[in-house]
Formats: sequence, structure tokens, C-alpha cells
Amino acid sequence: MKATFKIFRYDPDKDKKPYYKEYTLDVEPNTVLLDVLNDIKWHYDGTLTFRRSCAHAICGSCGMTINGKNRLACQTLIKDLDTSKPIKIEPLKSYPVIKDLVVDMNKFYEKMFKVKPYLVNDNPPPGREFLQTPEEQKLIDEAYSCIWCGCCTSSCPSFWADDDYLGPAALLKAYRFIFDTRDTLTEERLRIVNDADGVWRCHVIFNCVEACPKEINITEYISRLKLKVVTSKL
Amino acid sequence: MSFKSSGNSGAFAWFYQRITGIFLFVILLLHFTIMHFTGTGEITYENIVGRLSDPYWKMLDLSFVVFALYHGLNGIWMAIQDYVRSEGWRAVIYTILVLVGVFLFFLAAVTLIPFGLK
Amino acid sequence: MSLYMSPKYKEQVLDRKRWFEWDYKWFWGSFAWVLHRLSGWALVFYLLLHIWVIHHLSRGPAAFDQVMQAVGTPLFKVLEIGLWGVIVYHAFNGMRVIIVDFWHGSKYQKQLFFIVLFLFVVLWVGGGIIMALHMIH
Amino acid sequence: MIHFHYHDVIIVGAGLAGTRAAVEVAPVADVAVISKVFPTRSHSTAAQGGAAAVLNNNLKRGVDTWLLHMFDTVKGSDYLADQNIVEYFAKEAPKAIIEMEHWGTPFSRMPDGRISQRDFGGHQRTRIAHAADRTGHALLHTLFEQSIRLGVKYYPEFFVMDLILDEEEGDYVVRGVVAYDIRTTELHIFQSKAVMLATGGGGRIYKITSNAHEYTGDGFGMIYRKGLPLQDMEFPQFHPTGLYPLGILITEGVRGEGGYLINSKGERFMERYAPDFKDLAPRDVVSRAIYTEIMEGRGVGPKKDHVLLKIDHIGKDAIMEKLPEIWKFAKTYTGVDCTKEPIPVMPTMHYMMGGIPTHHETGEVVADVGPDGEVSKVVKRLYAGGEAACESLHGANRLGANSMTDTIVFGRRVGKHMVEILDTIKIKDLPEDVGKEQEEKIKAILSRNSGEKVSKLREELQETMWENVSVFRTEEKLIKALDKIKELQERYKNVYVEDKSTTFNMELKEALELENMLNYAEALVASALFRKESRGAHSRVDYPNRDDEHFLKHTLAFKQEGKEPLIKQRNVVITRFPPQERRY
Repeated sequence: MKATFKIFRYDPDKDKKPYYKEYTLDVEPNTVLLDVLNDIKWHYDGTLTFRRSCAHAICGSCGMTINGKNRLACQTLIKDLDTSKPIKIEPLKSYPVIKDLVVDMNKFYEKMFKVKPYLVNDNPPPGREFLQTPEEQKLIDEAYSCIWCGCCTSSCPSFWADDDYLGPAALLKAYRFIFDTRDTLTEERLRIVNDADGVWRCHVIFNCVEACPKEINITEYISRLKLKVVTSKL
Repeated sequence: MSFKSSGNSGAFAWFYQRITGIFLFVILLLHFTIMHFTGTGEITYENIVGRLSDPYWKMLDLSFVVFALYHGLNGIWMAIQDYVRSEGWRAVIYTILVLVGVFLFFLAAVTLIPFGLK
Repeated sequence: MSLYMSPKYKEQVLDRKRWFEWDYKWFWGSFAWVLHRLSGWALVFYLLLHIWVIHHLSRGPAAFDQVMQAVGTPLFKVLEIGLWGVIVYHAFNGMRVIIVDFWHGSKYQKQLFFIVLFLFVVLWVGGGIIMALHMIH
Repeated sequence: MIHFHYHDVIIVGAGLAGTRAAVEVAPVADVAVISKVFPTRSHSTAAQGGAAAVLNNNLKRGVDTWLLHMFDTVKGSDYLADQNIVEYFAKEAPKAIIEMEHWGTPFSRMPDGRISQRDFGGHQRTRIAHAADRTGHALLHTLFEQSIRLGVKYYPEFFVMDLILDEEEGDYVVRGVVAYDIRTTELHIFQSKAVMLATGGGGRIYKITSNAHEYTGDGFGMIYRKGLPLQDMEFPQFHPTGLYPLGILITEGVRGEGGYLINSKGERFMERYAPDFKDLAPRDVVSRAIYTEIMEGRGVGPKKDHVLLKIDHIGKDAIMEKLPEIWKFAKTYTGVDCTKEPIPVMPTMHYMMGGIPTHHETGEVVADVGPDGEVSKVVKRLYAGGEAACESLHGANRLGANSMTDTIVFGRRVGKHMVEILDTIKIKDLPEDVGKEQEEKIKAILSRNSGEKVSKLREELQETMWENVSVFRTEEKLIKALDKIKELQERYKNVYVEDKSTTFNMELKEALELENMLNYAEALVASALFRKESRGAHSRVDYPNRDDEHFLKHTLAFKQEGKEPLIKQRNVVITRFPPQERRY
């Protein structure tokens, strides 16, 4: 079946302004979009540039805005897209563009680092593992599976308006450690998220949840953070 | 006071926005029902003044005004924080919001309190 | 920051940030939020107006009746029906937000939004009819 | 413009092995990690099933000991593993896993709060520690996050093109690496006291693989181009259960949790091939069994080219709790709901048992062996770890879940060794012309305006490897493949890219990757041709038996310009378990 892909193009070396370029090719309904992009790159237009690695939705490289929605190209099947009109592929919204579909995510990473994304437990460790019941583990089971693809933060209207906002991904990361029974830095972490640019910027819009390729209910965890902040003495 | 952090982080604003919201949910729907549906609250001077002479109604209406002003202006402040990034503009807008709030509370207070106390 | 940043990176990038991404897909959640904001702004302006009007009570019956006449025209009556809709939406969606924030309602946010929409339609239409009947009498 | 950087330690590759070493060194020295992708995109994150270690948390199949773990690994390796290395590994594994837990890895738990363990192929005890079915993701993120805490410096999206080597007292010595910044195409010279290669494997030389697009064996290529040897390259592992037809990995954990394979007749055919271990036999055995079933006409589907993996009988709740990602993969890519129907699977290229040979004690890269088969020359302070390395833990066939433990155990060992030696090292100036060669290379590729496309050559390579060098091999097919690779290497000299941009030139990177791929593919085929026996993952139809007399030896392949690769043999260390017949 024929499908048309309308792809955002921009190469700072030669383009003053970004533009869209259309590619029409034969595709199978069961192909993933990433393979279509590879096909275009390898057989039609070698200059098309995008990030990709694992090809099965775990590395988080190929996040892009597809038909106006942030998702991973490697997890989007052609049959799930409307092929009756051109499929619009853009770099993730709101991040600066390096080239074509490649965005500069440094600001996103900076925010991830801001919430101190590492377990801190400086008590002398026991001779074996820290004990943690399955119920306690379940609290963070979904939250730790974040792949840092940036789809959520880029889909958040609060972030569009204000890129100082920590954003869903960083708040989820904070949640993952605050609610980890092994972590001892809870109070400091709560202080970090309890900021004008922290949890209070979340207006439960749920765009992040719609965008998350790992289907993490990020808003839920941010809400739990909010409750935890107001019920803790800081 | 830094306007970026609105005095505190926003935790207070967030929490009380919800608390006042719950209160307003009840009182506003009640208010509107009485005023427009039941027919008991025809809006004439006597009718309103009569009700306002009841101290309970007076208390209720006063707290209604306080909650509504807080909830409304706080809501605007939250939206402003999303879209206005400059510290200076934030300071200006914050001041205006506070002044508007104080002025309207004053207006409401001088209207509501004197009835029935003469 | 422990990531290497070449000074050249900044020159290279294209900033395409906008304060609102209009062509991003609209989900139920975004509708709910935008409507909530807009209705909120509308209600604040109404509140200001309302307090201003009511404050004429303190100037005695004559002043009050005069201002009530100005806002008692059919146009204002129709607007009041609209106001009722705005109130109902903002109130019920507000409750949805509270349920999401306080009682883990995020899993059911879409269903909750549909309930909000349902109540909004029913109460607005119902209330609107009652108000319209009052107007005619 | 060429940029210079100095760091005490340079680690190439930000996967599990690289970050594990970085975390070990960071408290005492200045460490920089150079990676082709942002660290959390490294392919370690795709590892699913778990990490093997003797913790004795789940005793359902009896008490476990390091000796048993060692035995399973040695037997799994078809006795080609170096047993001193395996012993070290089996003893250190529990410590390494517990350490990871202390750093915050969110392992799945037993009801009493200890780390949960599951079954895996070839392991006779329940010893696989796991975090649902995203263990690699959990471990990699833990290490990356801890390294952020320790202030490790990252150079993400830098492509390392070459090593800077020098000679010293009869050995080689490493002085740093040359890399280019993918975002700006500027050259960067990194000088350091020690270098670790943790560049991962190179499954992308095959058409169907569970490996990432970025998994192109750049470390292998770099070493081989320098005239240094690659060891045991003839053993690429084919994972029996790749999702049909894409080759995406379906973890062995599915069979560990009770799943089993069936053919078109609905038979549980593994009972015939491995009466004791059945579906939990090692991967080489299961892959061969699947191929045999397909060749004998019992495959399923219109082309009869795959088999089915049944898991629905363990119940929806168990699947959702223990294998949530697998459920999602099957659902997304094939539309199969594995709580109701079996998953279509076929073997997929998965792992490189071979790689950069390392020294038993120091972990330094081996440069040459003497006629007696013992190491005669090393590259001082150049280390290798993870899949890129061949410590010879896995021998001819790796047991599932041993590789993740491998990365952290040996990443840790490299780190510790670096810490010991760093103080004693004096830095020497780099040669004047360093980086010139690489600059020229990039210029040459960018300036060529016609010739052959990178993708064309790569596709031909992948096709050839898949057709001729997969599970079953013959002399004829291997020679065909080697000739094809030689031809492709010639044609590579004329390769050109359409993209001339100096900003994020992905095509240029693909061209450089292809050079590496063509190099180690040659080593792989030449080694396979040399090994005239069947052992582990290497099944020669023309030599179906194991030949301990001639081939109980590691193969080392050296590049020779314009000629067939030179093959040497290195001794296998046998301490506790003399070779026996391998039955499952």
C-alpha cells in the first residue's frame, strides 16, 4: 500500500529555515515507522537524519512527534496511522532542533540530574541486600521503567509555556526515589520538587500519560508527590 | 520576596485552591440554585437586605466572598506563573491582583456587614 | 553538569519553541484543562462585576434598583444562562481535578471527564430551561 | 579544528560494563565515558531476563553453590571457557549483584523482601536475579545514575575512531583515543593513563538480530584494524526465541517461568532434543532444535519458517507481573495476546561470545600469543569489558543471564585494576600528527561524490552473513561468505555519502561503522572456517563432532593487509572440570 510521509527537514549547514519534505513509498501495514524511516534513509534520501538504536521501545532514542502526537517511531505501526493523508513527522515539540528529527535534549537531561536521580543510602549496608517487600517494590515498579525518551516533557503544555518547569520525566524520577523504601534523602528530594518550577506546575492535563511509550501513569505519581509534599513538614 | 516562588513554592496555593474549591462547589451551586431556580430568591433590594440581616447568612456570604476572591485570583496567579516569565511583570501583576482582591473585599465588606446591625 | 557541551552546540540549534503548540494532538485531558482555565477566567471577571453590582446595596434601594435595571435586560438574562453553564463546568471539572489529586483518580480521568461532560449538559440544559421559564413569567 | 582532552581514565562505551568500571574508578580519579549514544540508550538497557548469581533466595530446585554455577557455565560453554575466569566469576557474582542492589536497582522481590530469582536455560538451580523482564534497563539506569552522583564526565554522541598506541618494553601501551563529535564532526583527541573498551557486540552484521541499530562492533573493528587479535569470533550466539519476523528478543525468562516451544503438530519438541532440561537447555541446543524442526517441515506459518512459544497456561496475572514487557512486545509488533495465544518465534542473532581477548589476571588486552599458546604480548592499560571483551567466560556458548553478571563482575574488576595502577603511570606526550589520519578519512568520505552507497554494502553483508554463517555452517558456505566480504572490503574503498553536512551526519557515522563491520565479519568467518569441528554455537555440518584434540583451543584472528587473516591458537585453562560429553 502507498503512503506519504511529510517529514520535517532542517540542516543548519545549508538551510536558513526548516521545511517539510514529502516521501511517498510502498509500505506494509505491519511495518513499524522506524523501518520506514530507515528505508527512506537507506534507499531514497541519505540525508534524512534521526536518532535510533534498539528498535523495540526500550532505549528511548527515536521519540518524535508523529501526526501531532509524541511517540517512539519504533513502536508505531503504519496500520495505526491514518494513511489517507500524509503522515506528518516532526522532531519532538519544544526542544531545540539540531538537524531534521534530532533534537537537543540537554535541557531535559539537566532537569533529570536536578532531582538527584540516584539512590542515596549512606547507612552501612547490610551483608546482603536491603529488604523490600513486593508491595513496597510495587510502589516504584512502574515508575522506574522510564526510558528518558523525553516524549512526556515535550508534550506538556506547562513545559511549552515555561521550559524551567522540571517536567513530568524529572518529577517521575523524583517519585521513583522518594517512594523507594531504601532511599534516605527523602526530605531533600521533597524540597527540590516543592518549587515554583516543580510539582506545582503540573495542572493534571494528562498529555504526558498519553505520550508515554511505556504507558506510565505519570500524572498519578506527580499527584502522589504533591500530597506527600503538603503532608510532610518541610 | 521572590515573585518567582510566590512567597512559598506554590504548595500553599495548590492546597488551598482545592480546599476553597470544595467549599465553593457547595456554596456556589447552592447560591445559584436559590437565586435562580427555587424562585425564593427574587433579586430585589428588600429580599436581599432581609436575608443579609440574618447573621448566619451574613457570615456565609462573607466567607463566600473571601473564598471566591481567593480562589479566583489565586487561579489567575497560577496561570500567570505559567505564561509570564519576567520577574518584573510578575511583580506588577501580583501587586495588581492583591490590590484588586483587597479592594473588592473592602467593597463587599462595607456592603454586607452593616445590614441588620443598625 | 557532567555532559560535555561544545560551545558550537548553541550556535547550531534551531529554537522552535512556542508558548502553546497548537498543532499538538488534543486529548480529553487537554480539553478539560483548557476549558477549565477559560471558564475560570470568565468566572473571575464575573465575580468582579458581581461584587461591584451588589455593592450598590450599601448605597440604598434607589442606587441598587438602578443598577439592577441595567443588568436586568433580557440580554443579561440570557448571559446568565451561559454563566450557569460555565459555573457547572468549572465546578464539576474542579471536583474531577480534586479527585485526581487527592484520591488517585488519574486512572479514571477520562471516565471522570465524561461524567463531568454529562453532568454539565444535563444541569446546564435543565437549569437553562428553568431560568428561561422564570424569564418568561 | 582538533580539540584535546585529558582524563585519567577513558572508557569507551556507556553500557553496563563501561559505567560499572567508571563507578569503581570515579571516587579516586578523573573518569570520562565516551559513547556513541546518550548513556541510557546503550544496548545493555535491552537485556531482559536477569543476571545469574548464587544468592540462594529461591530454593525450589535445591541449594546453590558457586561450584554449581561454575560447572553449569563451563558445561554450557562446551568446555571452551577458561575455568579460572569462570571460577572468579561465579565467586564474585553474588557480591556484584548485592552491590547493585545497594545502589538502588529495583529488583523484583520475594515475599520476605529478598531479591527474587527465576529459572533460565542451562542453569540447574534457580539463580537468576531479575527486575521483572527489564533487568538490563534497571541495572543500567542504576549505574548511570550512580555515576552522575560521582561526577563521571560523559561525552555522549562521540564516535571513537581509533586508539593511540605506542610501544614500551616489548609490549604495546595505550595513550588515548581519537574520536569525533557526531554533532559537529569536529575531531577530539583524548589523552589518558588507561583506556577501557566496552563497546559491546556487533549483531548488526546479520540481517535478523535482536541487537540495536547502533550495535556495530566498533570496538572489534578498532582492535582488528590495528592488527590486534580477536578471539573466538566464530561463536555468535543465536537466541532461540526472537519474535517472528522482526527478531526482537523474547527473553528466555518466558521459558524460565514455565513457557515451552511447540511445532506445527503441537508437540513440545524440546523433549526429544534435551530430555532432562527440555526447554531450558542452553541456547545453542534450542536454536539448533528449532532449525532442525523447521528443516524437517514441522515449522508453522504459511512459509513453515518459525515455531511457537506457549506461555498462556501460566495465567494472565503471572504474565502481567513477571513478563509485562514481553506481553507488550508481542501485542505491539505481532498483535498476539500472549495470555491467550502462543508467540511466533524464530532464532535471532543475539550475542558475540568472542571478542577482544583479555589477560587472565590483569584484564589487559592481549596483543599476541607465542607458539606455546600462552600470551606473549599485551597492550598495557588497555582493558576490555562486557560483550566487547572475550575474557573467555562464555567459551563456545553463553548461558542466558550470565552476560549481565559478566558486565558488572568484569567491569568492576577492570575498575579495581585501574585504581591500583593509576598512580604509577607517567603521561607521555602524544605524537605530533595524532588525529591527522582520522581527519583525512572523514574528509575523504565526505568529499567523494559518487560511488557505492553505505546501505547497499551493508545490506549485502547482512544478507551474506545470514545466509552463510548462521546456525549451521559448511566449508563451502563459509568460503563463499569470506569471498563476499573480501569483495565488499574492496568496494568499500569507493563508498560515498549523500549527506555532506557537518552537523549530526548520521550517514558518515554509518560509513565508519560499516568499515568496522566489514573487518570483524572477516575475522568471524575466517575463524569459523578454521575451526573444523562442532562446538557450542559453532555447528559445522561437515564436521559434526567435537574435536578436543585439535580444537580445545581459543582461536585468535589477526588482520593481514591484502591476505587471509592469520589464525593462531590460545590455550584453554582447565582447572576443575575436564571436558566431558555434553548432554542436556
